[in-house]
Amino acid sequence: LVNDGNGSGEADVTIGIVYSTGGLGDESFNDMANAGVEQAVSEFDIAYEDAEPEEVGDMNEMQRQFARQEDIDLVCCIGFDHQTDLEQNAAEFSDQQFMIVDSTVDADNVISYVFREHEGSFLVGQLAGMLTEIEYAHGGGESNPDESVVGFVGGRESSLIERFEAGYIAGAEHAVEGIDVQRAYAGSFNDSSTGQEIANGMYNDGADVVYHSAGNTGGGVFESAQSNGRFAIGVDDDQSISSESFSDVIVASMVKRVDNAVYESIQSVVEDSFEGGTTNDLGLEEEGVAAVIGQDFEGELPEDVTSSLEESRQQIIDGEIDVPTTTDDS
Amino acid sequence: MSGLRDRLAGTLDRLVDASPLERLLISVASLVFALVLGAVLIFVSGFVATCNSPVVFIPGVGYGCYNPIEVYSTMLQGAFGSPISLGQTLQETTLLLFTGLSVAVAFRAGLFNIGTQGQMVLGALATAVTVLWLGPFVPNNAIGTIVVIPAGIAAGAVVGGFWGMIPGVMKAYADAHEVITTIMLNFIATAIAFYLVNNHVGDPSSDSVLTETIPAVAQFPAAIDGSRFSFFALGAGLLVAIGITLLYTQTVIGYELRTSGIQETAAEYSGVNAERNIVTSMTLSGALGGVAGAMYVMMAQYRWQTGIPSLGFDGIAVSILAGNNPIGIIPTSLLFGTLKSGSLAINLSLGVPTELVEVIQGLIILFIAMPEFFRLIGKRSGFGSDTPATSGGEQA
Amino acid sequence: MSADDESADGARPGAAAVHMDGITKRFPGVVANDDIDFAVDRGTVHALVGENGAGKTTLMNVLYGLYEPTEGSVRIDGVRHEFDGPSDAMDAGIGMIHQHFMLVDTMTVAENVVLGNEPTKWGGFATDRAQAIEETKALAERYGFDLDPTAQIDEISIGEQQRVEILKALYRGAEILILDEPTAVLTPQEVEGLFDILEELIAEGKTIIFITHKLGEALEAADEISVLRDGKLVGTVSSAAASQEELARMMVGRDVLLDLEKPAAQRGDPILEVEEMSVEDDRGVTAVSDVDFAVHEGEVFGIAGVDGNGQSELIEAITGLHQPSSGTITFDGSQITTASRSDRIGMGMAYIAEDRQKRSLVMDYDLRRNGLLGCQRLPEFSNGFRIDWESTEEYVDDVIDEYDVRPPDPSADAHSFSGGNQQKFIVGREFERDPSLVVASQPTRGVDIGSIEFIHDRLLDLRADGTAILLVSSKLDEVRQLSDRLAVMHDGEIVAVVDPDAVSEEELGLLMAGEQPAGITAESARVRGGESA
Amino acid sequence: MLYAGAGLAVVAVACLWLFGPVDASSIAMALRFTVPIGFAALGGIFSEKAGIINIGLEGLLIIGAFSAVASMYALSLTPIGANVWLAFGFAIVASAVVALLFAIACIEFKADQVIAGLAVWLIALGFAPFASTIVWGQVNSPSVDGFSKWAIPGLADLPVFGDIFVMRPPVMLLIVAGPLTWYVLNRTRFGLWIEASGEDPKALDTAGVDVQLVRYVGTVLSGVYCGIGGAALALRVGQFTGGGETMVNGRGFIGLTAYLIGNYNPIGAFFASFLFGGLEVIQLSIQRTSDIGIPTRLVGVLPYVIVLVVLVFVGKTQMPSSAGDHYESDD
Ligand SMILES: Nc1ncnc2c1ncn2[C@@H]1O[C@H](COP(=O)(O)OP(=O)(O)OP(=O)(O)O)[C@@H](O)[C@H]1O
Ligand SMILES: Nc1ncnc2c1ncn2[C@@H]1O[C@H](COP(=O)(O)OP(=O)(O)OP(=O)(O)O)[C@@H](O)[C@H]1O
Ligand SMILES: [Mg+2]
Ligand SMILES: [Mg+2]
Repeated sequence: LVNDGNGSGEADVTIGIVYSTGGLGDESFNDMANAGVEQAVSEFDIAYEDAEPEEVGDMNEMQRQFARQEDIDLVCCIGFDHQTDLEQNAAEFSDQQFMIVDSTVDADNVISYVFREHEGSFLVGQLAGMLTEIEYAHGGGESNPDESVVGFVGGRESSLIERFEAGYIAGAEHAVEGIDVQRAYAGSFNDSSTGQEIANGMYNDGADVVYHSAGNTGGGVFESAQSNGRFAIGVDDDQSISSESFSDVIVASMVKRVDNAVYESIQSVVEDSFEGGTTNDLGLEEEGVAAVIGQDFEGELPEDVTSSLEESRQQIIDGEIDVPTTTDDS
Repeated sequence: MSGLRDRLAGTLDRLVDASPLERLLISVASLVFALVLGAVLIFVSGFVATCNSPVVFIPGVGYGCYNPIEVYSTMLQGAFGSPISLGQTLQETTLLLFTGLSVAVAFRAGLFNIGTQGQMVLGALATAVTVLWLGPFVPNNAIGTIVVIPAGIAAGAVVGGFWGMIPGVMKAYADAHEVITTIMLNFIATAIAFYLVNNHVGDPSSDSVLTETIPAVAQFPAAIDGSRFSFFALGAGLLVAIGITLLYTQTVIGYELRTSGIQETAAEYSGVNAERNIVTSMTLSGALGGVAGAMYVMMAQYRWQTGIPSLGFDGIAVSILAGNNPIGIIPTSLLFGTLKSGSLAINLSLGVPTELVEVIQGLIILFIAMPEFFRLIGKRSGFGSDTPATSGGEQA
Repeated sequence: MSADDESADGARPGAAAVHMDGITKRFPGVVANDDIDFAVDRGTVHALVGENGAGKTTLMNVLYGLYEPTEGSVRIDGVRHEFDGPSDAMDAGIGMIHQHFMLVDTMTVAENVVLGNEPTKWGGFATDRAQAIEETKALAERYGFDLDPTAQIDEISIGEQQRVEILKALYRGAEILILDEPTAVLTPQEVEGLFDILEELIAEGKTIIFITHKLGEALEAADEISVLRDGKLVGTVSSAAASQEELARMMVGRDVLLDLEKPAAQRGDPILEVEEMSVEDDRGVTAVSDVDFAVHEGEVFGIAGVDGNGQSELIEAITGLHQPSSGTITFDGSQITTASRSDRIGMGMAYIAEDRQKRSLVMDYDLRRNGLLGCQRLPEFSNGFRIDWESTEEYVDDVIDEYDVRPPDPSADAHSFSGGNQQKFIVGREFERDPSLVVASQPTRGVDIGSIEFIHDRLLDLRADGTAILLVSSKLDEVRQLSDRLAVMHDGEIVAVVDPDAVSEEELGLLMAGEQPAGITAESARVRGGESA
Repeated sequence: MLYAGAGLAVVAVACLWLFGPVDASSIAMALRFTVPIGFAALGGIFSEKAGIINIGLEGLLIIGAFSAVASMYALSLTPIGANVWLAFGFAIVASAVVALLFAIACIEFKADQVIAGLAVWLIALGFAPFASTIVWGQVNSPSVDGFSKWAIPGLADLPVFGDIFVMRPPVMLLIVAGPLTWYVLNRTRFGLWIEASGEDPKALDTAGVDVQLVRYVGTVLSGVYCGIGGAALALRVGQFTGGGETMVNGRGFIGLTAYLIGNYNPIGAFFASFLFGGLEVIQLSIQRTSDIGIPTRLVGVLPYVIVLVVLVFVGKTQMPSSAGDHYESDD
């Protein structure tokens, strides 16, 4: 759909953006990307067209449709599922500029943005670990110090989601030796009711905090946190804002600045500074990922908790803590 | 369940056997009705949707975002506007041709194979794995292609055929209704394929669940550059369509397959092993589903990746709209190919959700399923009047 | 609702119980009933006869409110009625027992009896099952039926099912009972039982109309007989004054040879020899226990017996649809015990199956494709791979006109033909490829006199040409007339092989019932001995 | 077959015990999973026993789920305000209306039931996300209020299993619906008519009952039940997600298979549905509590595999002999 920044018809730059299959409204990944474009639209004189693939199978053709269009200056491909298609299409449409999020395509007309989700996940894991140890109540939730249990809910198994999981476990372990980290996958990014039941199970087993990396399935996790009076941790976006109605239980979110990535790439095109072939590997240091405290919990967390989070953040940046990217060793 | 079997077979056979002209009229009418209803849906939803360039304003109702005519014309534009989009359309057409034939083969034999989707998914995986394994051993030239592509198709056919054989056996020997079993097997197939690719045969270097890209020798030679469509694939499809027509109209085996599916007891009377024939029909149908998968991998996607489009289900619509006539499937698959490739265009340039096309396909199936609806309309409006109500079901 | 009020009120004394004036019923393309005036007096039994498609069922369906007449009116006890459906007819005291029973197999006798008029409790919400069973029992006792109200329909015999149908009608307060071909499915003994019941009902002051193809029955059981032909009422005669020949003439419009005279058998070599064969049915129960017999060229070997005494299994074993559990079958000198069905067809075995709509025809195929059924691999129809449609169509065309199949339309689907015409087509298809053995099972079931006569003639023609014929029929008169030797089956065994002309219908009836009438055994033993030599 | 169903359910509970361990919360969870499946199953029984095979149950669930959330959303924009029960009602009506249209197609226009049912599914699968995109500009709805839990007085205070009796209304409805459906089918006139209409419509017709009417009611009831099931699913989470298979995610088909396993007996169907609910709980708790990385996708298809096994080995289901068959009383 054509969205024109300032209605004034002719924009000097046009962007094509292909989302990932979760679709807009996941209140995380895709919405973040969209936020990035919207921001660019509000700041530069640009227009954009976007496409929501129903299945991965649609991505290739959507990329190509944009790539073919003369007036499109940059094609943003949101999500690792785009990688293989983009490798082929980048080669074929060598004078079209592309950007891809969450995967690397080395072609000199593609900028790649990858994130070290495990780093951010480490911090929220540590937060979860610390919260379940102490007696803490705020907003809609409270923790129970007797049991050291935290949970992780994934969408579908894949090595990307595994990075979230691995970082989270490491963080929790870092906070509490031998903590019980319950993990389960819903098998779908759209099955919120299963997400809800998984979280219910975890809270019933004494978990105080559950972190999700499951797209729409995560909605169920928040719902469950609220009805069980426990805490949850959001992903990708500051979900205490994007999912306002659950801000009283979303103690933090592992924010992944997809919006920045998209914005930057557009900016580089607008300012003719587009450097194809580069891969931006964004972690805590580059502020590509961050553990953002939920809006209701801003300044409400115990001092020592926030300070030790800051500490670990620094240690990770300094390489003193090495965060695993797979769960094999756990 | 055999009670249902006979009746279902009866109704199916009537779908097959209504006089050709009548069938044609019904198909066209269904298409028209579905498109009109779709247009209404588009227009109405246009008033709910928000957009910054409305096309109409109705006082009291508000601004409408979509103009059905524009939507359909954009669809056509998107399907045939350029050589590339034409290629895209023909590519979809080819794939639908195979899934449609897969469904039709079963239908003709009085069996309702809803499992084409699953047979295709597994067939596609078999093809990908086979050609990936075979690739390195063959010269990277036409010779290689001549070896690898047939091998890939064979692999898809075998695995798809096997997956189709399962419900065949269940129906023939345990009297389990194929509609139920094939639906179940679709879910199972998708899960198995996902598991295999994710945990075993997939490309470990990738975050997504997919196999490596198949070697160039295994890719159908593209006919139009900028598109992956291949005339060889389409040609193969057309040949299969003709072959199946001959099978069922001219050969003893075809006659026996069909009899077995429609009325098992009579088939036994005529001296054929009905059970074995039911299995054969389903296997054949499954094999075609598998070939569709092979074509998808070697012409469209160049790899197996989770989230294979629902070509199998679309195949049901394609086949039914063609009255399950293999030749009729040629135009209907072109029609659905147009809808599919046009759907991207309406989504991109008008923001109309692609799901619209699914709704329209569903409507087409619905209308096709009730020929009586049009007969009545026919009667009301005078022409095509009293066709005696030999609608089998109510036989005294 | 109890039986005896309802239709009585408003009744005009002296008026006929049923009076149909100028009934005409048109269907697309057919005039099923053509200006029929039809009256039945209260307390009498009235028989309705006529060929297939004569309009009997249609006329009764009109009376029962299933069909609305195109023209004409119906009076019950002199009161004019416009029936919008069976329920209206029931309210007027009419009950109908259809040609094919209208019973739900999965429900019990009582449930079927009360269906639609269930006694209820708790303000009509729940059915009162206890009361339903009570009422059914009471009603059954009153008319002297022995029926278990709690038995499930598919567990009871045809005869019992028919009684349930009658109870159903009575429960709804039927004063006038219509029975469509009630005896077609019954054994001689059961038929007697039915006629006793009818008398019982007449004694209770009911009025009865029954449709039949069997003129003998009509004469025996009815007070008056009406004859339909081509939708018109040919006439009504009192059974006292009428003869079979006369009735037949009225029905067909010409003279009919009721008992055909058949030339003496030219008995040749044995074609089919069955030795110590036993067959188990699908449930593994022994249905046929070691039977021996042989069928010779140029003879008709008949098998009589009450349905379900192993005839079907015997036939299926011979035709190759079912493997015998022991024993041997020899056909034309060669062992075929394990030969496939298609081999047997190839060797010249023709088969008219008892259930034509399930076996011998594909109901959704047109006659052309049905003509190929079973022949598809024979050289004159295909080369084993490619079908020779040309010769198939020729074949079908002359079957259609040789055997006078109506309508003569090879492209019409089988299910659009009447049973009689379906049967003529099948007979034609099987006979025309001059087989050396014909296995004919119930070849004339539910077929009208004209067609029956025709089929019988063809059978005898084949016999004259030296074809061996194995005939199974539950119609006694048929097997007796046609057979040269007649085997009687009871409980899976051949209890006797008799000379049909030498035994009476009663003796056969006893044999079929499993008893040994004096004098029969010797006879059969002789014939048998003649066999095993 | 009923025993097969019950037996399997016992197995389920036994497994819960092994892996759970079975406690109030896991049983309560299994019940919650059972709700959409169970209602689809019970609804399916009504229409198929009446003679109309309804393989569109999945589609009806989707309609129910979507319209529940859509109604909540719409209501919140009106002065009435978002009222869960009102939305629940609208969802039931919406699904029932679709079922009615399906019935009209099958009865009035003699549609092939299987194909028409398939169409219902495909249409719903396309329409729900389509409408979401139109209304909310995305396939997923924003979150709305859902049902809140009720504690059953007395029972809820039981020592160990008390938690089971703190449930959302739909769960209670399901627990009532099972036996109630059985009663209606086996002990009322209507039940008798339903059976006759599916087994031998002509017999029912000649007994003076309007077969078509019975079939309409049966089919619409399947819509009502699916409306409840779908709405319950969506109003539990308070969101409709329309991506992929939508949030219904095959539950309608599992329901279909549940009543086959239960052999058209509502109680059997209920137990079979509960079995599937239990299996889900088991595989999730195995995931949660053990480190053995079981392939969830494979465990996820267990229900389907079980159905195939049951269809083949446990025995043939006694499908109503006139199901799938048009009926037209002459004249
Ligand atoms: N439902 C129908 N639709 C169209 N035509 C019909 C229908 N029922 C009967 N007919 C026509 O009416 C004629 C009379 O049929 P009917 O069944 O009354 O004959 P019948 O005397 O009962 O034959 P049978 O002795 O075989 O029962 C038939 O020849 C048939 O062509
Ligand atoms: N629904 C229908 N539509 C059209 N024709 C019908 C229908 N039902 C019956 N007929 C016609 O009515 C005629 C008699 O039908 P019916 O079923 O009464 O045959 P029947 O009584 O079984 O005859 P028979 O005694 O020879 O078996 C047949 O020719 C058939 O074509
Ligand atoms: Mg704790
Ligand atoms: Mg009749």
